[in-house]
Amino acid sequence: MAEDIKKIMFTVRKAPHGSIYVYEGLEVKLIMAAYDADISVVFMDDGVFALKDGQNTAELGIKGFAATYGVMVDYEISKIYVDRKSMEDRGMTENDLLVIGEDEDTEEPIKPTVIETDQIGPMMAEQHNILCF
Amino acid sequence: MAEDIKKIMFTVRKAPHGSIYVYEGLEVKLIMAAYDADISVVFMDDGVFALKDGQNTAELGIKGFAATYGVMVDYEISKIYVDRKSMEDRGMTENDLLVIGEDEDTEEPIKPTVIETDQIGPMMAEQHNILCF
Amino acid sequence: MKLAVLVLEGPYNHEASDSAYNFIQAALEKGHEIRGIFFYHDGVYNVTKLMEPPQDDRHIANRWSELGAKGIDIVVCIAAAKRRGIVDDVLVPNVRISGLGQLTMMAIEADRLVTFGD
Amino acid sequence: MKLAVLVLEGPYNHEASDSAYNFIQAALEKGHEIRGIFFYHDGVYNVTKLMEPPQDDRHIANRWSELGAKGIDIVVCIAAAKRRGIVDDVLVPNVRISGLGQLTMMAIEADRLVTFGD
Amino acid sequence: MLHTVNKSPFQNGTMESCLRCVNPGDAVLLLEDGVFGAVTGTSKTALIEEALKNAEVYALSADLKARALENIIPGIKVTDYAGFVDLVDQNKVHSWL
Amino acid sequence: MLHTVNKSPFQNGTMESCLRCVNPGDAVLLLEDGVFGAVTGTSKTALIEEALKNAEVYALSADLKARALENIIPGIKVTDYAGFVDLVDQNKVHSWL
Repeated sequence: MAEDIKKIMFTVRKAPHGSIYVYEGLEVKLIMAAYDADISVVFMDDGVFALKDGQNTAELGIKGFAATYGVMVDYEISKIYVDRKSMEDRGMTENDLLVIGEDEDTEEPIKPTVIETDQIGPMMAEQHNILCF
Repeated sequence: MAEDIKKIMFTVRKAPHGSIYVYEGLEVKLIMAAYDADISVVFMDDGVFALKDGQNTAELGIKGFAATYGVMVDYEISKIYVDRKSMEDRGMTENDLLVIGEDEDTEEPIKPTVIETDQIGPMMAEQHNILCF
Repeated sequence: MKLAVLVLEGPYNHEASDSAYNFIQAALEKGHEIRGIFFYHDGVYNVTKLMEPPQDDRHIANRWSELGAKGIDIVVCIAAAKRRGIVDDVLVPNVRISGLGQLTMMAIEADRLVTFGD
Repeated sequence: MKLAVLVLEGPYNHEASDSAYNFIQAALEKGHEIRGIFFYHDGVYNVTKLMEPPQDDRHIANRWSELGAKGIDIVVCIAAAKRRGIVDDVLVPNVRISGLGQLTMMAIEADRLVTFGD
Repeated sequence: MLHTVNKSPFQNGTMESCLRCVNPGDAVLLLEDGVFGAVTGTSKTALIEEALKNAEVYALSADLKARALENIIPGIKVTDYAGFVDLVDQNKVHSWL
Repeated sequence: MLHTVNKSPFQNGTMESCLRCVNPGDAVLLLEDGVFGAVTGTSKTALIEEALKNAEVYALSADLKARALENIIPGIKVTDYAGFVDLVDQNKVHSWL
């Protein structure tokens, strides 16, 4: 990757559906992916709920967006991390996570990468800029 | 008080200044006081910060409203309660509370009445309607 | 029962507006009377006709307007609306701007007042 | 430094808008360059000329417009604005509606991007 | 009394504040992000289990489905908007915003 | 790194989440309702005292005055918007919204 490519991180810390932050935040990620930037996304705190498989907003009468997460890898957003501690507090395991795309060669489903909380601070420190939604 | 006077309670649970809920909520109380209703206001959780004496928003450049609380009794809103537990958690004592008016006869300053958390549920149960802001 | 509903958050941004709408629909289906719907705080943004959501999404202002067309009194607080730029010119039909006295009357006259907000 | 500011909440309703303004004023006084200000989520409500706050209160939209008059690029997200009824007709002067690509460029080109929201 | 809670208990103290004020026999309805409190095996499960000894706890089905929440704490009653209306019909209500 | 926190720690978990991710030597700025965390003698004081062993903690004066907060935890530095700008100049920033 060229040296002048800027590293941009997104943190997703809010729950999905209760507010539009996660939904409109996703729109930013998709647009930004089209530019020359090295994008990573960290889901932590209530943001981990956004990655839960099987969300269905039909009965609420609002648009869902879990399907869009399912093709994040196609948008070349593949550095997707989820905080283990946040998941554990919320009774979630890796099995609960939705698929974010599939491997080009093997067609194996790709899931977000589970990380430890103490990895997040150092990851933040090496970014050019960080957005929170 | 006539039997058909409805009891309306307000709960104030949000911190002042960070959002407009407390400020615009105060406007509702002042208007409602002009109608035939038996009004009480309970400050709890971060809402107790709204009753802190000495607030000064000049440096923020926003309008304050602590002065209006100072004349609540003049608006005939005198049933003002504050939850002791919420104050204690936040390092507040009765001395920190602002004055909400003065006694008509003695001109003694009147402060909000400190109550215990277990009084709040029963007070709620006897209301006609309860508004939260 | 005679029901009043208070909405404190703006459309799309918070689920409150959707919850209120779904709740009111269910109450109407059960034959309850809606004494009124009052928009306060950012709730006043719910009824601007200028909103243009994506084609495949719900149109929140039009939904409220349709409830108003059924004869439900839908009131936007004038003080909250002025501060936020919601004026008569931008309202959807069947909605009116008025004062907090209207909320007071709803709180007194309705058997139940349910609040949706953040 | 070259600074960009992202505002995610509406005026008056949340302190975010005031914090952002006070922060930007302080940055200007120190001679920093403002690469741009971007309004997203309910932040788009910050720049409607229809707002009419009480006489003794600050006029948030006019404040932003004055910053725009100084040459600072102030951008409102078109997708967020359409959904919420913020259109060209209601904008204060010196502010423009554009796409999220503008936010992307700010995030890449500014040395620092500071976000104010809820 | 009906108490409604619409905030995630993992990020916000509202559910705990509400449960401190619940009278014996009151009903608590979890809706919007409040339904995250309805799940078993989380750091907040014990709080709701304790509340269930004293109160009726409901969770709104539309919000549960939107969030793909399935392992609901035994004793919590899942209800829909019609059930929400009935709860309001039967009780005075306080929305813990 | 500069971390900004704008939520009351009494109602919201954001301050605790932030403090879990602070690197040694990082700066934390409390602003808006976040300044409620800067006060001594509260149920959250110990949390900030612990953070002070590892990080610089600042609180925004305009927000402290608006809320009449005076008994600030020793070690916290009170700063103004100009100081906030300097902190941003010197550090990458993450806003914990």
